Amino acid sequence: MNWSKYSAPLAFYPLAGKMIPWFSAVAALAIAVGLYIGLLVAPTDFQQGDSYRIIFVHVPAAWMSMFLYVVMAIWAGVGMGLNARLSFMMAQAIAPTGAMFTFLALLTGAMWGKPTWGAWWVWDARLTSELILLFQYAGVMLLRTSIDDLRRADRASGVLALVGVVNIPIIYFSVKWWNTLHQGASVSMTAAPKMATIMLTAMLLMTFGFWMYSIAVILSRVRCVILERESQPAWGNPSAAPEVAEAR
Amino acid sequence: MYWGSVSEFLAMGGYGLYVWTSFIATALGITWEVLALWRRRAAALADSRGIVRSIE
Amino acid sequence: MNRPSLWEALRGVVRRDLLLAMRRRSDVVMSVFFLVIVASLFPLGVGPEPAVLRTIGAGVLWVAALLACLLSLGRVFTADYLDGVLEQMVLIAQPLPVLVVGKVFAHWIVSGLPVVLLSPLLGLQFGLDGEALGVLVLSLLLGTPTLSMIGAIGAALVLGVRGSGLLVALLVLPLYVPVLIFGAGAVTSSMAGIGGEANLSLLGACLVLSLFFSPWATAAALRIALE
Amino acid sequence: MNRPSLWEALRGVVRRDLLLAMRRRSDVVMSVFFLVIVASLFPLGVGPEPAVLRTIGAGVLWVAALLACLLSLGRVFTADYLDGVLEQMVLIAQPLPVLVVGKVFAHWIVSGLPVVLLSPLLGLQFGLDGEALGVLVLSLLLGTPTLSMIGAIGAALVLGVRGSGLLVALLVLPLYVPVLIFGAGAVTSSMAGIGGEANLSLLGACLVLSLFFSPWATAAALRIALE
Amino acid sequence: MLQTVALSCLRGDRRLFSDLNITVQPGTLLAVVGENGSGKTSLLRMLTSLLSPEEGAILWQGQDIREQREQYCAQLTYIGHLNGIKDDLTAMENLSLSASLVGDHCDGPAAHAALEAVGLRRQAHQLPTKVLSQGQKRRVALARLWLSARTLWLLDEPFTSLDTAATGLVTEQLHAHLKRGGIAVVVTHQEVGLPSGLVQRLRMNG
Amino acid sequence: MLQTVALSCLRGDRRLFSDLNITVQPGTLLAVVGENGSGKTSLLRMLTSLLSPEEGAILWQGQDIREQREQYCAQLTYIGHLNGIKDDLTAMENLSLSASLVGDHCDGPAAHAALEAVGLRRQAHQLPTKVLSQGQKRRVALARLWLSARTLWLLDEPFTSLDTAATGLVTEQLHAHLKRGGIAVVVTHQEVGLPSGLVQRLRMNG
Ligand code: HEM
Ligand SMILES: Nc1ncnc2c1ncn2[C@@H]1O[C@H](COP(=O)(O)OP(=O)(O)OP(=O)(O)O)[C@@H](O)[C@H]1O
Ligand SMILES: Nc1ncnc2c1ncn2[C@@H]1O[C@H](COP(=O)(O)OP(=O)(O)OP(=O)(O)O)[C@@H](O)[C@H]1O
Ligand SMILES: [Mg+2]
Ligand SMILES: [Mg+2]
Repeated sequence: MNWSKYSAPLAFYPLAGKMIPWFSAVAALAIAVGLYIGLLVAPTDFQQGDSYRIIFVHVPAAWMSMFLYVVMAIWAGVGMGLNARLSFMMAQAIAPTGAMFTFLALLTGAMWGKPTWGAWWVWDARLTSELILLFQYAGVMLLRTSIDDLRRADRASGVLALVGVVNIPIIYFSVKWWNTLHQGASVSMTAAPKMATIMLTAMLLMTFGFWMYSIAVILSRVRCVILERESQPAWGNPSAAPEVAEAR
Repeated sequence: MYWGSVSEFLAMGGYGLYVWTSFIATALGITWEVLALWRRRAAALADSRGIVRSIE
Repeated sequence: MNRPSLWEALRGVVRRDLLLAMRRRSDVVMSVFFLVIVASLFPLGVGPEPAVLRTIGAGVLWVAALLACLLSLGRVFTADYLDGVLEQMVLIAQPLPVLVVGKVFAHWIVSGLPVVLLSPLLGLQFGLDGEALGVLVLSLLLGTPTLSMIGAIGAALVLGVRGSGLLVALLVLPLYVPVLIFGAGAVTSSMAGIGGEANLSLLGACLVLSLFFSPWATAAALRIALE
Repeated sequence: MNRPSLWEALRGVVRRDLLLAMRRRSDVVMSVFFLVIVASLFPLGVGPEPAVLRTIGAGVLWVAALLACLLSLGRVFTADYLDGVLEQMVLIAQPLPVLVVGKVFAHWIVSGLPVVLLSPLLGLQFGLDGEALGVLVLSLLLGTPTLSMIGAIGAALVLGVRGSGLLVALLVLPLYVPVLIFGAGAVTSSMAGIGGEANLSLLGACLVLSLFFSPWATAAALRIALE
Repeated sequence: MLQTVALSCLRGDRRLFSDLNITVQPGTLLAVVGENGSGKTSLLRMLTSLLSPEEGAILWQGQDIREQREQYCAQLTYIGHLNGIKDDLTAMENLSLSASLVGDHCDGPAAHAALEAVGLRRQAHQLPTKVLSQGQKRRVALARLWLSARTLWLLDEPFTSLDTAATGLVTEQLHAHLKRGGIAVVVTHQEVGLPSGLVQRLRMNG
Repeated sequence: MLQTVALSCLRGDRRLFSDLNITVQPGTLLAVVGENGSGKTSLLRMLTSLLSPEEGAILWQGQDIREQREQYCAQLTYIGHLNGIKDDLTAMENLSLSASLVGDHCDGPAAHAALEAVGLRRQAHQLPTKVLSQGQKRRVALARLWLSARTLWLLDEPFTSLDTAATGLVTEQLHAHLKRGGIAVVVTHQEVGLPSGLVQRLRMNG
C-alpha cells in the first residue's frame, strides 16, 4: 500500500508541507471571489434587507463546524482501529479549527438574530444544538489536555469523539423534529429564484474557501503536533531508540 | 457593482453593525488562528533539535 | 480452569455493589435528597404562580433527575479505581462489557430507581395531573437507565484525572441532551393533549441504543484508564 | 524554631492550590463550561418560551452556580486526604482554621469567581435586563463565597464521619437553601421593581456568619477525619 | 510456560527495557529485582495484559496472550501494589466476593481458613477493612492466594508492610504453589526465602 | 526529650497498649517494632498529636504536647504511610511548596540537592510525580528529611518500596540527624542499620 508510507508521521511531515501552500492559495482565491460576489455584486434581499449578507459567513461556518466534527471522529476511529499515531494527530489537529467555526457560527448567528428576530439569542433547537456542539469540541480538547500520558490521551479523547458523533444527526435534523424559529427565517431564499442563484454561488464559494482553509490550517497544525511529539527522544527516529536504551 | 457609494456600502442598509461585526469577527478568528499556529510552529521548531533538517 | 459463568460474574458484580451501597446507606439518600432540594427550590425561586409551575414542572423535574444522576456518577468507578478493585475486575475471565453492565445496573438501582419512585410526589407539587404524572414516571423509568449507561462512559474516561467531577459533567451533558428533550417532551406533549407516545418510544430507542453501545465504549475507556 | 508567619502559611496554602489548578488549567475553564451547560439544560427541558425563561432565569442561574460549587467542592479535601497532604497540613505550626480559609479561598478563586464573571452573559440569554443583571452579579459575588465556606464543612465531614454521610447531606444542603432563596430572591424582586437590597443584605449577613463559623467547624471536622 | 519474546516497554518518553527474552518453566519462581524505577512494575503489568507492550509479545503455553485474553485471565492471580479490597467491607466479605467474582470456590469456612492461614486473628475477620492496620490489609489481599488454584501468580511487592511471621507464611504458600507445578512472578526488594533451585532471578537495570 | 507517661490506646473496642512509659533522649533513635496490627502506627500518630491518647500524656521537653500544640508542631517532621505529595506537581514543586508551607528554607538548588541526596536522577525531578514508580515517590517524600532542621523526626515505615541503595541513604541521613542531637522515632519491620548505641528498641506486643 502506498498509503502506508505516509502513515508514519515523519514521512507525512514533508508531504503536508508541500500541500499547504496550494490549499492556502485556493482558499484565499475562493474566499476573495466569494466576498466580492457576496458583498459587492449580490443585491439586497427584499425581506431581510442587507442583514442577510451574514449568510455568507454564517452558513459556511455552521457547515464546517459539523463536518469537521465528523471528520475528527473518523480519524480518531481509524487511529483506534489501526493503532496509527498519525490518525490521532490528525484528530487532535482538527478539534481547534472545528471549535473555532462553531464559535463563529454562534456569533454570526447571534448577529443575525438581533435584527431578524429581535433577540441575540433564543433557545431554539438549532441554536441550542450548535451550542452543544461547542461543548463537545471543548470536552474532547479538555479531556486530552487533562491526561498527561499521550497514548492514553489519544485513546480517551478518541472514544469520546466517536461517542459524540451520535449528536451530529440530531443537530442536523433538529430543525425538522422541533418546530423552530430558525427554519422559518430563511424562507426568503426561495422567494426570488434569480437572486438565489447569485447568493448560492457566493455561499458555495465561501464554503469551498472555508474547506480549503481548514485543510491548510489543519495540515500545518498537524505538522506542529508531529514536531512537538517526535522531538521527544524515544518517540523520535527509530534508529535512536536502542541508543536511549543502552545509554542508561 | 450593486452599491452606489462607499458610505452606502458601509451602512449596509442600516444593518452595518451586525453585518460588519460578523465579517470582522470571522476575519479575526481566522487571523488569530493563523497567528497562533505560526507561534506554535516557531516554538515547536525551537525545541525540535533539528529533526526537521534531518527529514526535509 | 476456573471460569465463572457469565451470569455468575454479572450477579457477583451487582451483589458487591449493592452490598457496598447498603454499607453506605447515605449514598442512596443523597440522590433523593438532592432531587427534592432542586425541585423544591424552584417554587421558592420562581414564585408560587401555579400556571408557571405547571408549565415548567416537567422540565425542572427532568433536569433535576438528570443532575442527580450526574452527581452520583463519580462513584461508579472512581473508588474501585483508587483501591485497585478495578484492575482485578478487568482481569476476570469474562467479557468486560458484561461486567460494566452489572456495575451500571447496580448504580441505577441505587441512584436512579429512587428518583423514579419519588418523582410522582414531586410532580404533584408542581401541579401535574394524573396522566401527566404517569407519563413522567414512565419517561423517567425509560430515561434514567439511559442516563446511567451514557454517564458510565464519561465516568470511565475521566478516571485518574484531577477535577474529574466537572469534567465528567462537561463530557456527558451534551450526550444527555436528546434524552432530556424526549423525556421532558413526553410529559409536556401529554399535558398539551397530544399524547407522549412518540417521545416515549424515542426514549425507548435511546435506551436500546445506549444498552447496545455504551458497555463497549465504557469497557474500552476502562482499559485505557488502566494502562 | 521554624515557624512560618500566619500570613506566609496562608499564602503558601493559596499558592499551592492555585499552582495545582494552573497545572490543570482546564479546572478554571470547566466550572464556566459547566455553568453554561446546566443553564442551557433548563430551556431544553422547559421549552423556549421567552416569557417563561425570563421568570425562571434567576432561579436557574442560581441553581447552576450552586451545583458548580457543590460538584467542585466535594473534592477540595478528598484528594489531600487520600494522598496524605492533609495530615501534613494539620501538622503545620499554625491555627488550622486559617489554613482552611486559605484552601477555601483558593477554591473560590478557581471555581467561584469565573462563575460570577460569566453570569451576566447567561443572564442575557435568559432575557434579564440591565438592572437585574447587576443584582445577579452582586448576589453571586456575595453568595458563592458563602457556598464555598459552607460546602467546606460538608466536604470535611464526608472525609471522616463514618456511615453518616446522611448527616452531612442533612447538614449542608439545608444550609444552602437560605443562600439560594436570598440570592434568587434578590434578582426576582429587583425584576419585580421592589429592589433587591433587603435580600442582598441578608446574603451579606450569611457571608459574614459563614466566614465566622465555617473555618472552625471545618477544622474540627478535619481533625476528626484524621484521628 | 510463560515466555516473553523481544519485549520492550516505553513509559512516557523513557524506554525502560527492550528486547527482553525470558522463559519461566512450571515449578519456578521468577524474582524480579532492581532499583526503584527500573520497570519491574511495568513488566508485571504487561504480564497481566493490563499494559500492552510497545514491541514484542508475551506467550503463555506458546500462544500470544492477546489472542487468548480470557483463557489467560482464567489462569492468573494478580496482586498489585494496591490491595484491591473494599474499605467498607469486612475481610470475610471482601474475600468471598472477590473469589466468587473470579470463579474460585469460596464458602464461609474456606474464607475463614484462608484468613487464618495468612495470620489474621479471628476477631479481625468481621471488621471493616478500613480500620485494619497497613499490614493486616495486605494480609487480606494476600489471603486470596490460599483460595486460588490457578497456575500463574503475579505478585507486586507482596511483602510490603508485612511482619516477619506473615512474610514466612506467604513464602511457604509460594513454595507449595511451586511444588504443585505453578509459576510465580514476584517483584521484590527482599530476598525470597526459597530453595535456590526454584528461583530464577531477573535483574532490571534501570 | 520525648516522653510518654502511662499512655494507653484504644481503637474501636480493642486496647492496643496501655500504661506505656518511654523516654527518648536527644541523639537516640527509637525503633518501634512488632507484628502487624500491634499498634505501632497508632503510637506514632499519637506522638504527632493527630490521634489523642485514651489515657496518659505525651511530654515534649517535659510539657504536655496538647498544651503547646503549635510550638510542638514547629519542631517535628512526620512522614507517614502516605507520601503526602501531590501527583500533579513535579518532585521539585512538591518539595519546595511543602517546605515553604512549614517554614523550612528551600530554594531551587536546595531542593535539587535534597532530591539528588535521596538518589533521584535529575531527569525525574521535573516529571509530575504521578508517573514515578512506587519507590521513586517514596524517595520524593523522604527528601524532606534533607531539608528539615527540626529536632524530632517521626517516620512510619520509611523503607517501604525502597531499594537497598535508597535504604542506605536514608539510614545515613538518620545517623547524621542523631549526631546533631536530634530524636527520631521510626516504625519498621526491618533492622535499622545504625550503631546499636544510638538505637533504643520498643517491641509492641499486639
Ligand atoms: C446563534 C444563532 C444561530 C446558530 C447557532 C445557527 C446555526 C446554524 C447552523 C448549525 C446551520 C447549518 C445547518 C444546516 O445547514 O442545516 C445554520 C444554517 C443557516 N442559518 Fe443559522 N444559526 C443561527 C442564527 C441564524 C439566524 C438569526 C438566521 C436568519 C435569520 C439564520 C439563518 C440560517 C440559514 C438561512 C441557514 C442555511 C440553512 C440551509 O440552507 O439549510 N441562522 N445555522
Ligand atoms: N510519562 C512518563 N514520562 C517519563 N517517565 C515515565 C513516565 N511514566 C513512567 N515513567 C517512568 O517509568 C518508570 C516506572 O517504573 P516502574 O513503576 O515499573 O518501576 P519499578 O521498577 O516498579 O520501581 P519501584 O521499585 O520503585 O516500584 C519510572 O522510572 C518512571 O519515572
Ligand atoms: N474500630 C476498630 N475496631 C477494632 N479494632 C480496631 C479499630 N480501629 C483500629 N483497630 C485495630 O487497631 C490496630 C491498628 O493498629 P496500627 O495501625 O497501629 O498497627 P501497626 O502496628 O501499625 O501495624 P502494621 O505493622 O500492620 O502497620 C489494628 O489491629 C486494628 O485492627
Ligand atoms: Mg514497582
Ligand atoms: Mg502501621
